[in-house]
Amino acid sequence: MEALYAFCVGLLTASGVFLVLRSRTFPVVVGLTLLAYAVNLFLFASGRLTVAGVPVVGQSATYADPLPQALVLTAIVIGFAMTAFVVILALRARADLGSDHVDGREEQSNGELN
Amino acid sequence: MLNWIITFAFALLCLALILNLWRLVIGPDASDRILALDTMYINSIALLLLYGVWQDTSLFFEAALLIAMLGFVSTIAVCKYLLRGDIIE
Amino acid sequence: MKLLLIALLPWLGALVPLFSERFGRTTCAWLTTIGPALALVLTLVMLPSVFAGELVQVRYEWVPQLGLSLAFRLDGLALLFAILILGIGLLIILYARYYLHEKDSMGRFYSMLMLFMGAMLGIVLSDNLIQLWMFWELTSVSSFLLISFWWQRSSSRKGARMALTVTGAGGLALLAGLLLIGEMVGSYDLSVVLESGNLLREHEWYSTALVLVLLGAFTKSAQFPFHFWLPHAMAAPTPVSAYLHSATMVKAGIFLLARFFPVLSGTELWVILVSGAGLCTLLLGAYFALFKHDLKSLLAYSTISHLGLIVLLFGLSTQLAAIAAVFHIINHATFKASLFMAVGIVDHETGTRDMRKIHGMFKYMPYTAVLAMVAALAMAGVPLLNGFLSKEMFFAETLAQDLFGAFSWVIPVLATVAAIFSVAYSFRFIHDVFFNGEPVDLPKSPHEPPRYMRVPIEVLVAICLAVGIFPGLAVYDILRAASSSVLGTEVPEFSLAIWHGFNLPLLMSAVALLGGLAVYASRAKLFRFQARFREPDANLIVEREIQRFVRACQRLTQGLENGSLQRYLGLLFLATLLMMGSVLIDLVPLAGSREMLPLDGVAITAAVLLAVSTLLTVLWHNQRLIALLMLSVVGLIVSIIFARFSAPDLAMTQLAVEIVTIILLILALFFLPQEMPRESTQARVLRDIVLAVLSGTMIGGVCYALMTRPLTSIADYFLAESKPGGGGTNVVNVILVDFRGFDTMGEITVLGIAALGIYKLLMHARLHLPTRDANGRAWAKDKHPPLLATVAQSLLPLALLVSVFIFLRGHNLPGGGFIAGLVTSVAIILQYLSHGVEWIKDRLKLNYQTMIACGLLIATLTGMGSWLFGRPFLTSWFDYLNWPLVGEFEIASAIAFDLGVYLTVVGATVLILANLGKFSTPFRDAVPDQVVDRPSTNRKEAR
Amino acid sequence: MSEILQVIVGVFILIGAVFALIGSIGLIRLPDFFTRLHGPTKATTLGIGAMLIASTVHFTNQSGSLSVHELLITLFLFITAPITAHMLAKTALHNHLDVMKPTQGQETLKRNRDS
Amino acid sequence: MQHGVILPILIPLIAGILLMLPVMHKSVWRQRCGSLIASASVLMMSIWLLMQASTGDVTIYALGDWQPPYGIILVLDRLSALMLLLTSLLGFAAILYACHSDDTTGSFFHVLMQFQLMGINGAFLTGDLFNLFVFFEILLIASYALVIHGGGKQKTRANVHYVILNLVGSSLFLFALGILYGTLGTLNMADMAAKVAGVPVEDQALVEAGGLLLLVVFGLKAAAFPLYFWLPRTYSAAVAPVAALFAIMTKVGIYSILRVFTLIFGEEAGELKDLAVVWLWPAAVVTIMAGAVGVVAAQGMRTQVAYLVVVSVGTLLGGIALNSETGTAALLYYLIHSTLVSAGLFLLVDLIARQRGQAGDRIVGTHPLAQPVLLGILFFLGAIAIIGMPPFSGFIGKALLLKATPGVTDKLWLWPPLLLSSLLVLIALSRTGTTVFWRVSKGATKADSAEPGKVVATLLLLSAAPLLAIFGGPIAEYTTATAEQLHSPGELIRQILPGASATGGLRP
Amino acid sequence: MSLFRTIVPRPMLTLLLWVVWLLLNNTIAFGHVLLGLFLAIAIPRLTYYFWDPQADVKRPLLMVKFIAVLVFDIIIANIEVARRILGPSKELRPAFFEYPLAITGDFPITILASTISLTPGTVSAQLSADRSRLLVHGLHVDDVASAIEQIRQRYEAPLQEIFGC
Ligand code: NA
Ligand code: NA
Repeated sequence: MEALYAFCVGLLTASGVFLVLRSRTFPVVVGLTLLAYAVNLFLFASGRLTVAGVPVVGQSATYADPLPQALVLTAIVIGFAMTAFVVILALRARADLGSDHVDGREEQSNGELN
Repeated sequence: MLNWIITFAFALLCLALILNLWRLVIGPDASDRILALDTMYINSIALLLLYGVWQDTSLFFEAALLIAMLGFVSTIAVCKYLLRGDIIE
Repeated sequence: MKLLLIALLPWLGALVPLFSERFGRTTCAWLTTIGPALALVLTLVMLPSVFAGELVQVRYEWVPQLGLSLAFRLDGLALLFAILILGIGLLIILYARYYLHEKDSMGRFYSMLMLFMGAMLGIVLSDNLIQLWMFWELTSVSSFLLISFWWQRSSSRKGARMALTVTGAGGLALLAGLLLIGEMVGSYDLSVVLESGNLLREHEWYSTALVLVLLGAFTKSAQFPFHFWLPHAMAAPTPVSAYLHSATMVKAGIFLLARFFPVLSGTELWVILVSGAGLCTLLLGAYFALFKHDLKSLLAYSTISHLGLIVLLFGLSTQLAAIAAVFHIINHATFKASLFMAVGIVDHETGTRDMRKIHGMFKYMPYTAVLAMVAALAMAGVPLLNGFLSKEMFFAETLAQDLFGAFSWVIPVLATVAAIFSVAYSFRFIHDVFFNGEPVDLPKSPHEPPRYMRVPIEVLVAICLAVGIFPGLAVYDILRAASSSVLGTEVPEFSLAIWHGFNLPLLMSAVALLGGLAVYASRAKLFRFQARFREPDANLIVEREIQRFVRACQRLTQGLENGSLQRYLGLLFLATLLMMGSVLIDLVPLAGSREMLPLDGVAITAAVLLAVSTLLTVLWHNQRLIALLMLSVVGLIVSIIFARFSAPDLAMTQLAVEIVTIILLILALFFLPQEMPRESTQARVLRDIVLAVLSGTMIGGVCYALMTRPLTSIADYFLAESKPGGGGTNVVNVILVDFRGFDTMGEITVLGIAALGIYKLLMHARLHLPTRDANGRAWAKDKHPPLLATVAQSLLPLALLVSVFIFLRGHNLPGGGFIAGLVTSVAIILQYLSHGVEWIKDRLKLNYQTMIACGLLIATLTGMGSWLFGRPFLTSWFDYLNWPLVGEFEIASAIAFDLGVYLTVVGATVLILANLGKFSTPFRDAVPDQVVDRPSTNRKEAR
Repeated sequence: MSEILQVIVGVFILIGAVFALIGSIGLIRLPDFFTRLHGPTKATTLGIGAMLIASTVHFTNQSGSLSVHELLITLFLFITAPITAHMLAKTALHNHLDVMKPTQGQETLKRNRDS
Repeated sequence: MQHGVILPILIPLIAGILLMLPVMHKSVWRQRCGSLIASASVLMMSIWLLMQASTGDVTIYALGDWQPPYGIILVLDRLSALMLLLTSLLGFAAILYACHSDDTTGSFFHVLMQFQLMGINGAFLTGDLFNLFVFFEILLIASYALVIHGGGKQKTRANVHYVILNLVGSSLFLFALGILYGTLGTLNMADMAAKVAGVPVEDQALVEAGGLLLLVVFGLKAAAFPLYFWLPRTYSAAVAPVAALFAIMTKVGIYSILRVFTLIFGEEAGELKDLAVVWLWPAAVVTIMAGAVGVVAAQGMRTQVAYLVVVSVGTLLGGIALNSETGTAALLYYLIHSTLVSAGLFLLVDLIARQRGQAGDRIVGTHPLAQPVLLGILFFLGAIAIIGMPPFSGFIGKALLLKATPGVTDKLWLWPPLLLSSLLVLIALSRTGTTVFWRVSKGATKADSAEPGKVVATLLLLSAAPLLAIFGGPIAEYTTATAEQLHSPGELIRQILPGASATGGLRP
Repeated sequence: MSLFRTIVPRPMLTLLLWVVWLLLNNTIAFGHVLLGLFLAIAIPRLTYYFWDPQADVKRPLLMVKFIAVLVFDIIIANIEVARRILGPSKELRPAFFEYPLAITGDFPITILASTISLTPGTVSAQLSADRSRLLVHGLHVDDVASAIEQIRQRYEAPLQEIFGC
């Protein structure tokens, strides 16, 4: 199970990284979201995986580590705030700069600048 | 016995989810995909409920409730986008 | 104490002219002299004790960690220089009173001059290496200001910059050198350093330190190959040139050589470097001086040449050579300063400094002419003048040295050659300016200058004569005192007689005199010869080189930061990969010893769903809506994963946030371009894939490694304390509102700020409003489908009820303020979706901004409430009440805190989404359907 | 007693899962969007319903007191599922999606398509 | 005053909240008063805290009364007190400056400013690594909003890069947190430090990876090569008071590196000691040189000052790389100097640009300024200080750093870039100064004089240059004591966790 | 009565919320009964303005019956649809038809439309702008007229009675 989980985290990371490296704001935002998923799963896994151990006192015999859960919760909320900001910023950039390119310009005819 | 049934039910639900994904992938139209996604949400509710029964815990009930109550909002939003572009006007 | 006063007086004096300028030029000048005059008097008062061999010191700690103290010493060398600086400085002040034009700001000039004087005095009096360096740099800075006194002139600015650059560079090298010396010695006190000659010379860092110190000295004293800045510093007013570029600042480098002579000299390296540079400079300066038509340039090159002479003497490293060097310092300062001042008078009176125009001045200003000629003869080394004496000593020392074995004779020969040119340009100066017919096209008709303008020259020329005729009487004592500091030992016997009998040095002098006359006589041929070489203008060259350098820097900067985010991100990932990879190589074996969970079908299915939808999100990222749908699947699966691994709170939060995020992205989609952008180049895609795969592999690997290793964490404490200490059974929630409530406070603050920021972003933003959908079809007309509207209405109360439910149970079971807040928000957003902004505005009088503020305030006040009980911020409190019929229930401060969270989440979420919806709507109705995408009109956020 | 309840739970779980699957099969099998729309919106509501009954029975049995909050999920699904279908149908109409050949009332459809 | 430690966080928070309320928000006057009062009181508070910390005592404030390592704690030691004072000084000056016009060119200026200060102060105070992340996010989100204050294409363009890079940075931070929690099982930095040495050999690589990932994150905030590219555009685009406050933002990165790599991976870290040094050296050297080249290349004064910030970051990194008490003491002195002076320069450049009409901050000749003497003297002072020439603070800072460089190898690393960069900056700034102040056309100025409040704010910051030099002794003494405190993490660990042995044993 | 109406503007809603609260908490403990009542009264008042004037349930008992019929029909519809789904798709005879609405008011229309969507093989696709016709898609319709009639009989008529419109 752990290997599968790690594979998913890795895949999400890779996909996030790839999309973040695109040149338009929308895929970048999507990439950041994927990266955030990867981060959350990763942080969550730092408390190890536990099945049937919801950390509610009195509900089971063994408990999952509650601390990473709380951390991920905080991370999700902060991530949401940040995503919201960057999305609106992308709109603003498009409005101000007339392009949704992350550099605020249209690419030159022979492809992008490196 | 119940465990066997639950395992079997899990298998059916997984199959259902895979089929949903299949429709989501092949489309052909955005509407089909939205429908597939919506179905996926509903199948997830079933999955969560089944999981609760299996684990003997009702702690996942609220999660299922949340999907039932809110899951359709994003579907509506996408539909509205396709219809009107601006979803809050 | 007196010493401190001497050092500080010029600094205090710098303020005087600023305030006294308004009282008139003469008053200003006189008042300005008070400081230096007082300092000079104080210095002279200490003369006897210094002659007696006493060392006056004063020291205050300043920055002990740096080894920097405010420390001054007055030994013979310092005394000599202090007298030169103060004495000539006073004369310059007097001279400048008449030299400066009405329009020139006298206060500014004097003030800067005093600053410079203070800095220069600081150098020579310093008893601390760092402090010495500090004053050293201050001379560079203040001379920059003085050179650029006429800042309107391009040449002034350029000359000043060049001087600053060259001397500044040297200064940095000097700093390094001094720090090295300090470190070698273990102290930055000059007194200690001067005791440590052997230690220094034998240290492995000796050569490095020496080179660095010499770089400082050579740049400052315009030694080859750093001489080029000096002629361009002549853009300064002549008093400045007379002071800085003959008597004082350029001597700072010389002073440095003298200062460190006892501890650094005597080694082979010293001899080669110092005498080499000195010799080159001596020849070069003397040769070029002859060909300068500009009076000040001639003097500038002559200065370079004489400085070279002094440096060469120090380079010879013998005791007598050092004494000769000190002697020539005095002599050069006097005759060169007076020459500069004389030239200043000529310039002042004729309006030009071109020797091809100025002729026959003897007729117009005979008195000045005599003074100038005496000084020039001193420069040429004519007997009965001071220049002759030190030059004789110089010749003697060149003969005495034995540096190059069989080729040692080269040095005296070259010295003679230099002297020949020295005589030649001195004669040229005398002959061209004061005789040689009538002047040509002068802008002004010349006459004698004001009386007091000549006084400084008279004083200096008198000294030239006095020293030249009665050397023993005039300078022996001070020379002896100064030399003793330079040598650091007993001063050997030396004689300052005019007549040493017929000897080789005298012959060399004679050869020089006659040769000089001969050279001058054949000057026409020489000038023609020299004219064949285009003379490089250092100003232009340096300026051009600097321009080229600036352009190169610009290219480099642009090359580094091409404004491409993709590159910056790529570098970020690359750096991460490199740094983490470098240590993760050692991570063997990857898997740890922890027992793993068994795999099952549901997990595999979830993984397949996740993998496929993730990959398709990537693959179809240009089909934006579809990518979004795929992203939703990923979010859904992630929340199911959370549920699976015992985190219902997370599952719910993830779900709710997911929905809000998708709504947000769909909102955004409308305003983003719908056309598909060009694909990236294949190379770029390949690069990104490599980066992505490596990143994914690494993070996945680390994740796996972590999960398979056992962990001892602080979690047990939370599980144990949750109920008794936090009053709740849902440990995650108790962590959020209690154990780590501070994090949560921060988190809702982030949310609140984000909402404000987004509001700011949207204000006055002119968003693009596409009038057709991606297929080119017009938008549907049905704004708010009635069925949807009705259902949304019905859901609102239900959703609120569920919110309350989730909110209240959060402390003990999955739920809590955050999720409840999101549920409420989604319900409100649904109203916006189905009814529109106007409809809501009429019905909901909520100010979301106030709501956020209230939420944050409640959370904060709850936290502060614990102060009343003398406990730290956010200390929780709970109790169980037992009411009849109702039964036992809990009240807890955490609930109040959670209420703050709830309000903030609702306020922020709705503010974000509703605003985005709201800002476009008024425009949209105004846009007729036919108008295609309007071009963006940018308006500032400013009102 | 609990054996019988277990059987009941099992049966309802099975019904739920089967209907959920059938709904999803419909999503794949049916030929055009409008027909596909029927599958999930109905089959899944029943699927979930059955699953909820199973859950109710199970937890009532477990805790000894009646567990009926599962009804709420049904309530919400009954409210939301039709509106989802409605909005999706509207979208399909707006986008002029093709309908399968034998569909009756094509004229009606054309009339109702969003211009 | 037992709650004094938390006030630098709470005062701006409450001020921000109150200013957000419509009743306060609608009146510019109330905004200004509230903002100024809040920042002035934080300033007072910081001075008091500095005095408290200067005794050498470490104050620990356990939030929620949950003792470390379980709860979040605030730690006031010499370093955090120093950073607090710097921040509040900067904040006060920036707000004072903004109160004359900049705060009305967009909404929520003062609110965001207060939140920004809260975030920065929190980052300096917290003793918990995850809490540090939270405060990072607070200061970042506030800065995202502040960058676009005033509007305009440049700001938007710069902000897109700034935000996206930092979002990725935040993700990396969380990865690092996950790794460190997953190996050490705790979040309190002192507790982490106590546990690091006891990490089993097979887990060491993981902990190292976590530490290095943190270095990347902090390097991004600090603007170290190759992660500084966002800085010049962002800082030069932001309005002056914001840019001035941002001068401390890079120092948050520096602070974090210093904190984490002296505490967690410090003297007590056993085999994991000195993890960062290998990477810090090249980063420092290249950052210094790239920054200096940027200073030379800059065509606008704002950009030039922004690159000066880059240079100072490189210099500070070099100081950290020295990894010694004297090195740290020197870098702290330099940090105080460079923060205040570069912030002052941002304000000054704005004053200058406003008097140059069309030319703005571009380094070209134009008509004369309205206040050439005042601004000229201030520029001269600031330039000399930042170049590192005497007699102002810069030379003491640089000389301290040079002096703190021990062996030949370290000297070879640090001396050439430090000295060379000084020379390049000297060349560049002398050109800028002579061009801006001296290459002016004849004729009268077309601009008004600067508002006195703005001048006072600028003076407040730039006066640091002479004052830091005059009082160099006591200040260096303080930074030396701070460095001592930092380099004996065992002390701190024992104070925070009285039960822990600093050799890595786990508590019962 | 008017005081009651002031406190409880929508009795049916209040009742519904009260029941939902108790369902949510899975309890009939007195404390929750009380709290639920409070919320059931408070929330409608809070959201009062969000309700456009709507037809209210006039005949609650009939409503109960209607729901029972509906649940039954849903079960049947599901089996029916399941059969069609699993059967050969060639035999499908889908149809679009317009259902002429007799019922008025947005809320009743919504209930009707939802009912149609939930029951045998029909989905409400579009409501005409004048709210007089409802476009319905049937999965398998043999006879359009009888389908319309069935809707009218089984759902619309009872709803008209319930809401009195
Ligand atoms: Na939280
Ligand atoms: Na809108």
